Amino acid sequence: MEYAPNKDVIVKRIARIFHSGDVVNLGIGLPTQVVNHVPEGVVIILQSENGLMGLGPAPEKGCEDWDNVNAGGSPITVQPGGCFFDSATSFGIIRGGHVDYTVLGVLEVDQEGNLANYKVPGKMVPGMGGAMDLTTGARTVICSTLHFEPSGKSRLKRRCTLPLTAAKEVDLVVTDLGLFQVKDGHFVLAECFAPYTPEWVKEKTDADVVIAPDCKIVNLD
Amino acid sequence: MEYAPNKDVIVKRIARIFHSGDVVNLGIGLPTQVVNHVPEGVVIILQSENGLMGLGPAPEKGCEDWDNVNAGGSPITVQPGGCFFDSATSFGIIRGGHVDYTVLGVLEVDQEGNLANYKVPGKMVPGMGGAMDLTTGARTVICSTLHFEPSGKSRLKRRCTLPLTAAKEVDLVVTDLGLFQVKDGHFVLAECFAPYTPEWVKEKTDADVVIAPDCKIVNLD
Amino acid sequence: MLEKPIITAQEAAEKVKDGCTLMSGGFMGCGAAHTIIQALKAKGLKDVSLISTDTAMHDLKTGKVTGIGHLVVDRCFRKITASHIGLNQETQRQMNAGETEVELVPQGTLAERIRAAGNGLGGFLTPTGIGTEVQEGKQILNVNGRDYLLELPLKADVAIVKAKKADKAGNLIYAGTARNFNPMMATAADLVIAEAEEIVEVGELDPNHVHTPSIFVDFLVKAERLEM
Amino acid sequence: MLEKPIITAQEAAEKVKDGCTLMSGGFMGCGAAHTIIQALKAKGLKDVSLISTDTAMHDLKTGKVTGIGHLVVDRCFRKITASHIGLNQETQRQMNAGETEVELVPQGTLAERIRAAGNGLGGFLTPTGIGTEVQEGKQILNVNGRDYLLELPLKADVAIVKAKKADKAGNLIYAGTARNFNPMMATAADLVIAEAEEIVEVGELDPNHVHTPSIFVDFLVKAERLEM
Repeated sequence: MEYAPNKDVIVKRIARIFHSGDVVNLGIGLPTQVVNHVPEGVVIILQSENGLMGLGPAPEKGCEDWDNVNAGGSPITVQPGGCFFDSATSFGIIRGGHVDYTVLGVLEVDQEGNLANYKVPGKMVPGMGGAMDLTTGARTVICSTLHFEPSGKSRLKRRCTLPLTAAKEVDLVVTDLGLFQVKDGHFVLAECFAPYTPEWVKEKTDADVVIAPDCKIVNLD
Repeated sequence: MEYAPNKDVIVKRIARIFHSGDVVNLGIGLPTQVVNHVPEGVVIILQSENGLMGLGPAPEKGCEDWDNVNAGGSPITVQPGGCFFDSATSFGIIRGGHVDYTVLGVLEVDQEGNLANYKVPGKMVPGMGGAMDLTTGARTVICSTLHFEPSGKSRLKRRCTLPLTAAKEVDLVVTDLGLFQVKDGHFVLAECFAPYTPEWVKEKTDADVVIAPDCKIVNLD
Repeated sequence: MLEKPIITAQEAAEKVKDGCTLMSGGFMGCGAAHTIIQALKAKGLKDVSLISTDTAMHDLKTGKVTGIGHLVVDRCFRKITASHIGLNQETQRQMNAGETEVELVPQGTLAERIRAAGNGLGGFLTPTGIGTEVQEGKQILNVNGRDYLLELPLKADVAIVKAKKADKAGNLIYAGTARNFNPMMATAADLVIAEAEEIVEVGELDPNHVHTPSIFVDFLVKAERLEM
Repeated sequence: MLEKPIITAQEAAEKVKDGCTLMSGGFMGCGAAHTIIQALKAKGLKDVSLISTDTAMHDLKTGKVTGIGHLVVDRCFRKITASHIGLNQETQRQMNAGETEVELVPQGTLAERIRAAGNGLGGFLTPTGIGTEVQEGKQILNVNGRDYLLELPLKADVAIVKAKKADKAGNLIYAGTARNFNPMMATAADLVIAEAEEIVEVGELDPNHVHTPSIFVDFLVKAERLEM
């Protein structure tokens, strides 16, 4: 079996997790693209940790309002029925369990549910921003990542080696190979994305993977 | 010397303590009347702990807006430049030291700066309301009280016997006999109100009173 | 933005179960959900644990009752957590007679405990209550030379709050001092029912002026009774 | 209501002393007091300890700098307390070279620490950071079976905040996501200078829509530079 990185299947699969009314925070980068794949008829509410409920699409060029930006500092619009608040309130919403899903990027994620995504000591220290509060506070923590590093190593680990963003907070990991639940100290492969096979995924992952008895093969193309 | 209770001198004297720009919280009852005696030209800002900065006078009869009440539940107006906030913010303002003066009523106050004004066990238990936060948080705590109980006993004590509203928080006590500072475990009589004499006040007070070397006789009529 | 169900006060009252913990906004009746309170009174409620800044008013002489005081008079509560009960003589009577458990909490501490529950904090350190009966049974921590009480979060099964305006998504705007405890309570209960004097279409409220974001509100009720 | 002095950005900059602790509102430059920041840059500032959610942007390739990033580039800070410095390459360079001390704080914890200082709390318990490097050196308390970090208040000598509208008394209204850290910072500094795009007469703002009450603001500056 040959592996070709495919970010599309990751965001497509995550976008199908939500139900109407869910409050969702999408991290910068890959997670942001999830919003483009939410099925028609499903109305989610996007929270932006810099102080907004009801994040809308980017404005047309020339229509930017620089008082309205997302957590990456890019201009955004507001959905009808959205509202603004200060950062203490915003993280009160996050920490208080009022955000249903947070979707984050990954440097490493391990079978205990630990996530490392904010720091490579000595190399890259951007700071945790809101990621630690989001992983601690959101009801369901979804990690989105290509299954393999450019070097070919699996990003799903037995044990993270980088400084942690969150300890034992990860619920789901969606890669371009499949959807994994974190459970009892291992990854449970609940869905395997075609054309890969559960056995191949298990073999290529440098962590303890249990193939769920009802593991489905899903085609997301 | 004969004693006649006189609430007017208490509120008149307290009203002269403030400077323009001071943020003041006036308790229900006697303290509320202080506002009527603030000298012309002195502009204070009244805070109401139920969520208002810039408390104005009571509305004319028939003009009550029942969304706007004071901490006693009576209808009020708002000064131009006033604003509303929730109770957490209101007590953040109080606890955070942003209220310059709080003026409260007294059941007992002692020479250590302890105040009891919210509870007579078994008899009267209204609850502390905002009084504990106000005495802890306001920069200067002023107690306003007739000097004597109806029984003739001094309300200024060596040691409070009732449950405390605040421990060692009282700065000033203004009675109808004089103005007292709480200092180093005793009351310092800084001003004596005519027609009383400092010696008479000291003798009649059931607490350690030191007459300030520069104690003034003040006529407030 | 999805719209929230607009229900009757009677339907709202049915959602408040006997034995639950109930938060009610309002300060001496100002900013209380009077329509829902009357429906709760009509329904009859038992064994509820109430969290409210006060129990509004009940004057034994005149018989005048306001706000949540109506439910006190009907003996709906097994426990009342409040900062002030001084203007409700019936609450005091029930407390002194041992009929109702009353826990008195400093008003600022009460507001902050509710906020802590809604904001996912495990507690906070306040100087309020140090050296008083309020400190009994609580942990005291010294930070930078000053003593503080560790106060814990306070949450509820249901909160009834009262707004001036709501949009159909559930965003709320309060008026004047009727705001008081309502915004914190809306964050700290599993089920939040908001009574509003006016319910407008989604998009009609200025997003800069919303006090309670829509996501906190589960059901809307149109206010029909405004007096205290 | 008394009016607050309206001063120039240069006069404001003079009030920010070398060696002080400075809070600056804004998120990636959005909602920062750009006019005052430029005056601080012109004045030259030394040895300041900065508290800010981030250090805005500085791109080494394009040379583009925004918000408080202008002062980072000028080496005004001996210490930076922030949640994110990822978009300012100069901050990272100074940190890695040991030229500037950088303390990274989770964004929600940072907001709450500033609020705690302004609200007179001695600290608060948060689950954020448990099991990470953030817990190092901090007290862990267990409440109802869950571990929390005790986080302490954070205050400053001076805060510069940015509002959309102010009245002459100092009441502030923010716009959109430009609100961010500004309201908390306005409560947590000894001296608060507010830059506003528009300054109106006392009484022109709706008292229900004020975000920062006037009593927190010491001086007003009319905004002249709006770009990030």
